[in-house]
Amino acid sequence: MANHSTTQTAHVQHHFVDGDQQFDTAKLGMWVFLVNEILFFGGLFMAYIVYRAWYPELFTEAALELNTFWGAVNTIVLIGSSLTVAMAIRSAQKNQTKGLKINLLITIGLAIVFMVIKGFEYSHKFHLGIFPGQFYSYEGLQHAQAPIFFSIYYMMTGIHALHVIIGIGLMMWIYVRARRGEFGSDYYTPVEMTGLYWHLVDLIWIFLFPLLYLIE
Amino acid sequence: MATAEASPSGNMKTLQVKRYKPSENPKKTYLTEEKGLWSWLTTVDHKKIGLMYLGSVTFFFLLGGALALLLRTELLTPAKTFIEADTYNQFFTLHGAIMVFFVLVPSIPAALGNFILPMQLGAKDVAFPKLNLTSFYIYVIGAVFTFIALANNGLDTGWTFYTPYSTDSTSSVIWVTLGVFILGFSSILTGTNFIATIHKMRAPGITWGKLPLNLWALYATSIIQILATPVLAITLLLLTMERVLGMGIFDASMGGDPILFQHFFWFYSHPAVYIMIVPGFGIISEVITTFSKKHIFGYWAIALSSLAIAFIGFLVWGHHMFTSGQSGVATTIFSFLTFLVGIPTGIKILNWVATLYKGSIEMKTPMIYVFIFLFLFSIGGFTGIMLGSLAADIHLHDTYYVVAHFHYVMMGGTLIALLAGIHYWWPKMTGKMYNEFQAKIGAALIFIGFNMTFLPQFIMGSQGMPRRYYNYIDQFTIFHQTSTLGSYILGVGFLLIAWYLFRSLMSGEKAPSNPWGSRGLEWQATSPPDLHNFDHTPVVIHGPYDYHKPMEEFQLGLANSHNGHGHAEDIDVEKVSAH
Amino acid sequence: MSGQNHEHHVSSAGQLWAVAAGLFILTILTVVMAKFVAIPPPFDVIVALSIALVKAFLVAAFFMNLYWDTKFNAMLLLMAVAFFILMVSITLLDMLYRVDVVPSF
Amino acid sequence: MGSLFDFMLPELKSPMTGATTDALMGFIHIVSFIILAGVTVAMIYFAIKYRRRSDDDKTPLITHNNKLEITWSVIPLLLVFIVFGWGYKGWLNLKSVPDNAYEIQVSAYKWGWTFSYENGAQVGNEVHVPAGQPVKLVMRSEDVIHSFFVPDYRIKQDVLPNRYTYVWFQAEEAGESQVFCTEYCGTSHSDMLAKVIVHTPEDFENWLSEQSSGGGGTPAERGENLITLQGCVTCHSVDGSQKIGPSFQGLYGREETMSDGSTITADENYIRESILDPGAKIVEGYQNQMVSYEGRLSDDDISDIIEYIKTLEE
Repeated sequence: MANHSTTQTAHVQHHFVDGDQQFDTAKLGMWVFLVNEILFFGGLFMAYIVYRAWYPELFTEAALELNTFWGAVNTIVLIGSSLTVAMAIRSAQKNQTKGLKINLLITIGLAIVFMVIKGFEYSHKFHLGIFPGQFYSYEGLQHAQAPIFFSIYYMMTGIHALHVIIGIGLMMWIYVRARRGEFGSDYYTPVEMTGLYWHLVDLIWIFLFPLLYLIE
Repeated sequence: MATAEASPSGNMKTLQVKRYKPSENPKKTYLTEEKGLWSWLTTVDHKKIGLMYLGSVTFFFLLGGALALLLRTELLTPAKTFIEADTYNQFFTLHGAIMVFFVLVPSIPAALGNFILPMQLGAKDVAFPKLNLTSFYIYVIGAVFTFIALANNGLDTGWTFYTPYSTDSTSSVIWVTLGVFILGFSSILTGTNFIATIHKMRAPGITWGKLPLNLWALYATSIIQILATPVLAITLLLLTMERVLGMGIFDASMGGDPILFQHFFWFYSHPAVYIMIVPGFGIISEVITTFSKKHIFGYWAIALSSLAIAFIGFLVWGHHMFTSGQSGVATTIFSFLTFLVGIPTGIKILNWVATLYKGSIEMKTPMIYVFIFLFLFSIGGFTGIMLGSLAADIHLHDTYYVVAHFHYVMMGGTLIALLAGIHYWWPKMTGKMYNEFQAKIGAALIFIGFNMTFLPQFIMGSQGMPRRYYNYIDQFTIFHQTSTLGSYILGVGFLLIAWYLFRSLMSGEKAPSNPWGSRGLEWQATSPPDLHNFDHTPVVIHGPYDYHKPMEEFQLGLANSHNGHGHAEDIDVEKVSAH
Repeated sequence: MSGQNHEHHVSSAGQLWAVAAGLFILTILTVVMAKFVAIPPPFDVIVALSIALVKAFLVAAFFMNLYWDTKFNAMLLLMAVAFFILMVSITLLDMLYRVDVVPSF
Repeated sequence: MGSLFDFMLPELKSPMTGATTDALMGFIHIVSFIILAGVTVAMIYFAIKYRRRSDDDKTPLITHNNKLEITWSVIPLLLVFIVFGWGYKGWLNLKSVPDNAYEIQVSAYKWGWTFSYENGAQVGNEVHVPAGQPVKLVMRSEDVIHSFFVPDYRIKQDVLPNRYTYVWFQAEEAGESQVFCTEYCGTSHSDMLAKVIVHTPEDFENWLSEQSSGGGGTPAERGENLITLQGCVTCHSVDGSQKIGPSFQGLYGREETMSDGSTITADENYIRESILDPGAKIVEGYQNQMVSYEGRLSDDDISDIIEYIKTLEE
């Protein structure tokens, strides 16, 4: 709004007064976007809750097919990556470009570990014939509605995994920009926004893990 | 720093302000500063993006409208008039899907809202201009997907995609659901952008109590957009997966439930109705005050009722499902809550009528549309009460009564409000005036054609004529024929509007900066506005409806805030207290 | 506009590590509770979800900085959760009560 | 006024189900018309009385009036409460089937209706009913969702593929009424019509006995065959004796306590569910040892079995 400002610097876009306004606006926008994400996953949670209420014994039996150990490992991995993202933001705030880059790399690494474990879980299930919906052909669990549970399982974890992949992409982009030295204590908005996104991905998993793997 | 002190949330601050009178017919405007197709396609200017949306919405409206005329022509006679049943089913599906997803949802917020919102805030642009352009291209990609479906088997499920019909249908359901899925992100991003903009980009002095009602309406709309649209996205994704993988969640034979789909769908699609109508309310508030030259009656009642509608609108979706076999408990609660949403709507109507009292009313075209709106939308509202009451809805559900009801609300409401808005802001957007006489003829044709089309539908609906019928029994012939005739008049009306607006664009008289004498902030910019809207930072001392105060007190800006390409006439310097 | 929080909160490394440690412990706790402690239903669900809620609070408040941020952002998060609960609970009113009970009027 | 409503609504032929609807619609129409006329007249009156006389017109500053706001919030609120209560009452009546209702099974498919009678008679797209007696239609769909609508009776109910829904009506005089399908179901949706043909009770009895009973006897007879053929009787007795599963005798309409403590009245939907998904609801004191009969029994078979179970009274 004001067209003049003494604190104008390169990263402040023309329609903002100063960097603070830009940062606050971006953060608000990001939170509004996260509200979307929550309701987007909310739809899946609703399908979960409805069918769990309808077929409770199915969910008990089917949860046994999921590997709690690897689920728990993945939870730890994701929480660890949340920690490193938070550390990355802290590094940026303190002008420590090296720390920022290292933390980003660890985060990307942990995210990839998460995806690899997820991949093993999926391929194990595919091997058994646990496919979603009408392709379900597993002999070990012959509940009439078993395909519904695994449809919900694959949708929830699949869309979550898609978010992890998008997160990896974002983090690589941030890393490249960090290498160019674009971030520092006066400007780290994209780091913070990516961090918020990544924490949300973690947040969703925190609920997915007990609901899918633990309840029996 | 003056800018920091000018925080609207701050306490009383003394600002250095100057009087800036907008210059008439400026040479450099957002339309002339950058030229050529490429400058439009790559622009991040909210005004150009708004106009691109307006263009796309108009295109889709003409497409959807043409489909409607074809449908009405087919219904001239029972059985086949000129198209087959399958074609007819595809046409009404596309008419519905195009009008809802491609016209009504983006019409006011994305087209007019994009243009007007930053100007009413005194901002240079929306909070995230690049995101704004991205939303437009997402809209385009969504449209492309839908066109692929059109070229490839079409779509015959009805715009509601009810399972299990949509999972069995042989038409290209997946292309359309993906198209609408993508489109949803456009809507989400626009909503996100507007909320951030309204919160963080207000010019010095614009407190929440001085926010134009148009922005309160857009704010309420944005809240619905961000809360409801993601659920549509997941619904359509689940439906797509149901078709691809046979997921079973909505499939009765696998233990799923088709009614659950309806819950998913209406959780978005009922609030979506308010995404369509609430921004219309905003336009009505702006136009009615300008042309009565009078302070709005019940500012807070109107502002807060928008938010109330947005909230209660989330709790009533089950009234689309009274006959579906949902549980009696749910039916009862949904019916009760449905009536509650009628109250804030009624409050708005009565406040607008009260605004007219002792005003100085000038019946220019936008004002005529406001009167048409108040009449048609009231009918839409009352028939909504009818449909909300359980016993009556059992009889009327899925008949032409419902069709007439939502056309009175969506067309008589949203579209008439959009026309009011287009005529109201046309001089600001284009810098040209339109032919007032032709515009009034156009409004009259629309009013007559509309009522002739849809009033008979109320009667045949309560006589029992079901909707989505290709064939009908003979007793309904006379109603259908009247309705078809009315739709032709309506079509002529829209063509006339297109014609004189096109003429205005080509050779219209040059518009003054404030042709209607409005106190709104957007009218303190030049017509058409500068690339950055204002050549100074506007300072707002009075509310947007303070018609009892002289115009000069609305033409203020921060002293020394030229942005280089401004050319305001400095009149004098005052010291003003802003809070 | 701006002006409320010129100083962005910078968490100390110790704080972040403490939060993460808490999250790790809670993860192990929830697995132990589910796998090795026999809790009768429905309390197993309640325990698992309570632990998940505590973890979610830790992430949102400290990793996502809501604890130090403007209250409006926290309100947005709560609003999302509230609307999710509304959506589910109203849908359940149908899904769980399908057998028509006809109360007297 | 009365003739106006006759113009709006078709002649009411089932006052037991439609009288409330008609009265309510009349009430809403009148009240709406009065308010609409008031608003419109006020608008036009203001537009003329306060038309702009010069560009320098001064308007008074009237910002709000809380008393007025409360008035025009509370009065409509009371009105809509009346409308809600009235509509709810009418709807409860539509949902409460009289005990002596004559039952007909309805099967909807793309694009037609089949009506089955207790004696095995099956009729397509024509439902014959006796006058002066409540008739209950128990409906299911073979494919997608359909909806059964008779404007003359003011009744409508969606017909679903996964459970039974029902409507009832009572036609008072012999005659005909139109049935529409009102849930969009594809190409010939608009031709998915049927007629309700109302006979005097004597004519109805004659008509019914004239109908040759369908293949293999009445639905109940076919059901009796089926439960022997499918081996149901190995676990479920028909004479009330205790076997692996609950006895069929007196099952229909019985209140059963489930293993999770809830109680359920055994109706069509419950029996159908127990056949297709035996584990869904287990009666207290029994184990889930039954396999699903999905794919082994057609929907018609299940309806026949239910009909047979209904005949097994205690």
